[in-house]
Amino acid sequence: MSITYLEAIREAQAKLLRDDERVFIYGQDVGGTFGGAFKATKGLAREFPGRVLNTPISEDAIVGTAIGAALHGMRPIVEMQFADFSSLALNQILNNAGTHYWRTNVPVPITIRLPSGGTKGSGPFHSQSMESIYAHYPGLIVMTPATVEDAYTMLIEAVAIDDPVVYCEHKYLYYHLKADKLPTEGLPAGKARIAREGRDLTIVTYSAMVQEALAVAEELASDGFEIEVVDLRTVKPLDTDTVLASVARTGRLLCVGESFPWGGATAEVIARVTSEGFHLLDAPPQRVNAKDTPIPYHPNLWSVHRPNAKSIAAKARNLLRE
Amino acid sequence: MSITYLEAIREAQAKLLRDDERVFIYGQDVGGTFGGAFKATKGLAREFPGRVLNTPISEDAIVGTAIGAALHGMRPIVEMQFADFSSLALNQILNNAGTHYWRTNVPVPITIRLPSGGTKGSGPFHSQSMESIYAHYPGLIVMTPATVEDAYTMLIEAVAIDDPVVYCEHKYLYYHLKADKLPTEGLPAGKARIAREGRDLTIVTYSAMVQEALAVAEELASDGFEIEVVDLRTVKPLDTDTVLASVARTGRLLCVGESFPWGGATAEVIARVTSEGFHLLDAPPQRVNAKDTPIPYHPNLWSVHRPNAKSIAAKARNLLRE
Amino acid sequence: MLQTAQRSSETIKTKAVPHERFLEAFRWMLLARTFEEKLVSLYRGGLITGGVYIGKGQEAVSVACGLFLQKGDIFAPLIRDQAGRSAFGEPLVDVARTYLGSRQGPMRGRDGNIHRGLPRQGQLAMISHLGAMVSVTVGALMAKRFKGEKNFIGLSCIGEGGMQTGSFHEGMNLAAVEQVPLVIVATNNHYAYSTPNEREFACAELVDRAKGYGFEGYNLDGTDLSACLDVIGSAVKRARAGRPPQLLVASTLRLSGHGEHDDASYVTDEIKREPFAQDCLKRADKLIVDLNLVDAKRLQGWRDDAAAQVDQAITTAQKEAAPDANEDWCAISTRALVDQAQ
Amino acid sequence: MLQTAQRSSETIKTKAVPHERFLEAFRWMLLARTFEEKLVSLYRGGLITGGVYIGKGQEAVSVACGLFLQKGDIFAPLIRDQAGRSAFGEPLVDVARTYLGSRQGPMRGRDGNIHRGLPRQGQLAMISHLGAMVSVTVGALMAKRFKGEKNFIGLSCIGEGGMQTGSFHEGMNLAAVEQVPLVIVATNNHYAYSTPNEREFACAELVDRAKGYGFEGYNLDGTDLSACLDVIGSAVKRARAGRPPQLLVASTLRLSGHGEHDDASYVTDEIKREPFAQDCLKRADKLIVDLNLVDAKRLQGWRDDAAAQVDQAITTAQKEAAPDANEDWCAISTRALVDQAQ
Ligand SMILES: Cc1ncc(C[n+]2csc(CCOP(=O)(O)OP(=O)(O)O)c2C)c(N)n1
Ligand SMILES: Cc1ncc(C[n+]2csc(CCOP(=O)(O)OP(=O)(O)O)c2C)c(N)n1
Ligand SMILES: [Mg+2]
Ligand SMILES: [Mg+2]
Repeated sequence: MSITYLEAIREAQAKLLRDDERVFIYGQDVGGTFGGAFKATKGLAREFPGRVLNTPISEDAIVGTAIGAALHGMRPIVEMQFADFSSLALNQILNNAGTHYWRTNVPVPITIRLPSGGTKGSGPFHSQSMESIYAHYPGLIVMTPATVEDAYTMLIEAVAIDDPVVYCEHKYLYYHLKADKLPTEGLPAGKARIAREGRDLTIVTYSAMVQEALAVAEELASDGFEIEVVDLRTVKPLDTDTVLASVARTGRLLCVGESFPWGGATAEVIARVTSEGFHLLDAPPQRVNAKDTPIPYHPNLWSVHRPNAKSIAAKARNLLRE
Repeated sequence: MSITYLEAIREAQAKLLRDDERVFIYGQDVGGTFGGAFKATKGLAREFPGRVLNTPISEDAIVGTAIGAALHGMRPIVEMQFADFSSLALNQILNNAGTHYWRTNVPVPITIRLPSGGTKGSGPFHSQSMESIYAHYPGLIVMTPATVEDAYTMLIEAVAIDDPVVYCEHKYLYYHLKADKLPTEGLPAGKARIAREGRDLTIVTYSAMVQEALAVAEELASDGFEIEVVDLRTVKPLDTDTVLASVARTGRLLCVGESFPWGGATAEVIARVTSEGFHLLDAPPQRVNAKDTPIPYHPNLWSVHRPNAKSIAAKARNLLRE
Repeated sequence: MLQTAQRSSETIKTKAVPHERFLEAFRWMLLARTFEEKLVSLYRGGLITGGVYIGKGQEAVSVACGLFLQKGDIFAPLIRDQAGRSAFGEPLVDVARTYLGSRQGPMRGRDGNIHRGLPRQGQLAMISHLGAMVSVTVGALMAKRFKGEKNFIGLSCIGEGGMQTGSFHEGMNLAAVEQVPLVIVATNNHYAYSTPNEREFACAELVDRAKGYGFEGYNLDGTDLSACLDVIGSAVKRARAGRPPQLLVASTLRLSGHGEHDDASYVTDEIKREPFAQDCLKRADKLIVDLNLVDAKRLQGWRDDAAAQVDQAITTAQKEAAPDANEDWCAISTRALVDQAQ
Repeated sequence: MLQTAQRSSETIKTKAVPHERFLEAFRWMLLARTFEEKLVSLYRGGLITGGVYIGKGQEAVSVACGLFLQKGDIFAPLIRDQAGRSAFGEPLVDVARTYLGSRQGPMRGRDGNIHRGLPRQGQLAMISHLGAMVSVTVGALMAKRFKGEKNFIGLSCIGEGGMQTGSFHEGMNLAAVEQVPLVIVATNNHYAYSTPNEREFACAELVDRAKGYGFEGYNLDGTDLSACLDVIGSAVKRARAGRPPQLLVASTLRLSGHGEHDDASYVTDEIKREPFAQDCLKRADKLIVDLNLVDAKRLQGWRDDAAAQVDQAITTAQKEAAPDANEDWCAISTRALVDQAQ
């Protein structure tokens, strides 16, 4: 048997619906015989009648409704059709869900699934990675699973957590990434994972870029370099300890993220490492991000816009030379 | 004569309306005899009939309308009643205004004024600093004036610029900050300013925190330290050159911002300095930001939540000791 | 099912509203007015930080919102709903605590003035962004249905200004799609802050929007307590009986500034002479006197009682400690996850 | 002014629409259908990257949207508006270029498929976020009024799904407040992607929303070209004449998947038998034949011409170069400001 990243997300939701009657799924096209634009909820509406519900095209109200339901005992999972459309629910996410516990002492256990990141030909409005926006504001946990196993266990954990979780699943991994079977347990949220050990350079990354980083590590291994790859898993909370420990071993830091270059996860990691572990570094920390333009439609442009094994490897080689 | 930061904003708009018939002002309560929640447009509706227009409570449509008007030859200035409410216009700002030029080759010359930042007793929804959200996405210029003079010249420049400008004016400075007269010219957008020269430590900051940084510099001067204060003026584009040149002189970097701690302008500055000017640093770069919770209502809490001269000075002293 | 009707009820002599209910409502209104007058004087004296937003002129609508709700119902009050909040069960001392920033208040000094709530008791804590609480109410009602609860309804308040937000539209539409037992009480007080109706909407009647969503819609005179009790009470009954969601649009004038920092000099004299500019409390008071429902002494007793309650609430809250800045500054409840690095 | 009316026009024999207009519209529909069939086959053959979204079954509504607009007007087409875009003047080769990512297209490979526009010529470039383009249209009309232009109108398209967005509500309301000459053409094709009307809204008639905004509202049969020309043409005329904004709601069925990746297996057989499921192009074609408006040979000539135009557009675009990744990657026009550090 082999299971994809997308199937893991579907299986996690099936399990959640099965095990916890407080769970329901809410979003555009998630229900009926259709099961979502990416089929992440395929079959669930039939298996769990009345608990997988289609909504109007009303992102703000979808999240508002989930908040209200969560306040009164439910554990809603919201699917945004694309992460990009969550810009319209952002106010409810940041200002309502994100502030509620701190203001009232009553937590808001909602999980918002954001199909994120670029795929070929998807263009400016179906390719965005928004984790840095959500992580900037207080009150939210922001997950960015990079493996089939994490996609599964982290979604289950997201629903268990009493706080609002923004779960950024990467569309590029949906079909590309496969595992033999689903795990029974995983690392907890807030813990980074050493995806590959090394001692010459640390690449800190998350989501689809973990695969690119691993490819770079493989490539550079043939040149005799041992690259350590840290998969952040959750960009907020961010596991500074694991990152620092890795940099302590390698002395070199390269941060890679698929979102836009100004601010965001890669800047945050560098700011933390340099302020808390400055003397661990033998060379200037470096970043690779997407370019500072909207995400292009044409594959020629897109393949250059997003970081990839080639651009990451180039940066890594430079850094190893310093 | 003496003129406040708020009056400078009003005067800039009066001048713009006078000099350029393409300019109009659009927003909640900006018109009539009222002239805006903060009176930034006081008297303008009478002086410029039909060009200072009240709107319904419809942030998304307000910005959408401004975009449409800009595409057809106007130079709209949008006033958000508070920056915090721009979360509801964020989709139009990021995905419509921010992408339009790159997609179509037709620029969108709108200026969006965001009354930003904390003041006593304003609480979670009337205190936010959103520059880091807008700067993260491509296609926008994000201004954060810290002086009366900049408030004036930068607003005039914002309207002249063909691209969308998010102009973050700080509410705390509205009445607190005064100048003798209005300047006839200023530094261009994208250029940082050395607000005070020094050679022991560089504080990089912007908006209301410039005043706090200057107070810290003054305070530490009596202990014999010379603090250089860099006012970024625009957080995007960000003037890395001026920052690096300052760090080259002082060897020490402290970044201060009023927005939330994860990501954002302070992380971006540190990431740039450490990746491009690592060897200029004699000590780990440090940050002071607001705390990672919503912005509290009670003055006791608020005064601790936001960075201030005391917390900045403490961090600066530590850094000078390293 | 979709008709839009105009109801009016000139006096309580219509028998639609029993005297007891009317008098009970009147006392809540009195309490709210007395309390808010006190808040205003504290604010003027510099004893309240931040803003003070009062419901003067809107107490009749508001009280009717709170009065017909029961334990198990969901109430989403807004800026001008002191009367309704009290009638629904919010302790006055909690309001005082919120305005004065006591650490013992429900918001513990973290949030102030109108942004308070008791979500566990069904009173939602509004965020400032208008329109946002409608869908939250819908979600709470869905949760109750999921859990098999019975006989609950939700009531969400809005101003005519807030009706123009996208969030309000989406929430209202979703309520109809989900067929939850929701009553939306909109108060058209003719201004959103300084902006008059002409710059807010261009339809002849806001209540005409009901039909376009599948709501039942009714207008009401917000200055007439008896009408408010009748129309809002009936809508609550219909919602409980499983009818479609209800939209009520009350007409009033805000008899204060937008907040106490605002002198409302933009309110025209012309509008102040409109019927909807009447003071609902004075009208109710006059009716009580005219119909001799309660004698002067008892009425005075009620006033004294309101003043005493207000004094006690304020005095209690004023004695309480302010929040301690040495807290752990953690915005999530799952503390084990908190990022130690920040 | 606020009445909501039902119009129907069974055949062009009503004389409301002259033959020439009908035939002209038919040819645009034919061109759109032919072109989109070609796109579909290119997509199936793997020659188009990304999505293909077609307007099959909606050409009659769409063409009527484009046909009555003039130079100086503003058109905000949406997903299914190939016919209207062409009728308004969008060169077919530009569409081909956009789908094929030619660097010579208006979007230069940066954006694809339906997200194209020619803003300088009055055809707005939609973003995906539904509802967002209504207020942009309002703003463009305000600009024209500010500049003293005359005799312009704007027409903004939307699906019934997009009508539920907050953005749409705000845009529509603002149009009424600003009293701009706007026509909104909503097409209820009974699905938003896979979601049927029951989960989208709960009102009896979407057109009933018109009144609640101060729009004039009309229903129309989107499968009847003659009705589309009549009702949309009349609304455009009213808008030009200074009447309040117009909301038209057309009834159709999407005769394709949401996009070509979608087999639309969720569309029920029952719904496929509804009158609104008729193919507007076939209906128009049949009318032409039945009334013998054009002889078979001429009709075939039109078909051949459409095929030739499509071939030429595609062939031209296919020969053109792809965008060059060595561009300067700058999202703002004020290049002097560009941050050199990134
Ligand atoms: C989305 C949003 N934009 C702006 C504001 C700022 N604001 C607070 S109250 C108010 C006016 C509200 O008017 P209305 O809804 O009619 O209520 P009223 O104050 O008249 O009771 C405004 C504009 C807000 N709270 N929310
Ligand atoms: C705000 C928003 N949310 C989600 C989407 C994703 N999406 C694209 S088209 C579509 C369905 C649109 O339905 P409708 O408006 O009825 O137009 P139709 O496709 O039926 O022509 C959805 C949900 C979107 N484009 N915008
Ligand atoms: Mg009002
Ligand atoms: Mg549709």
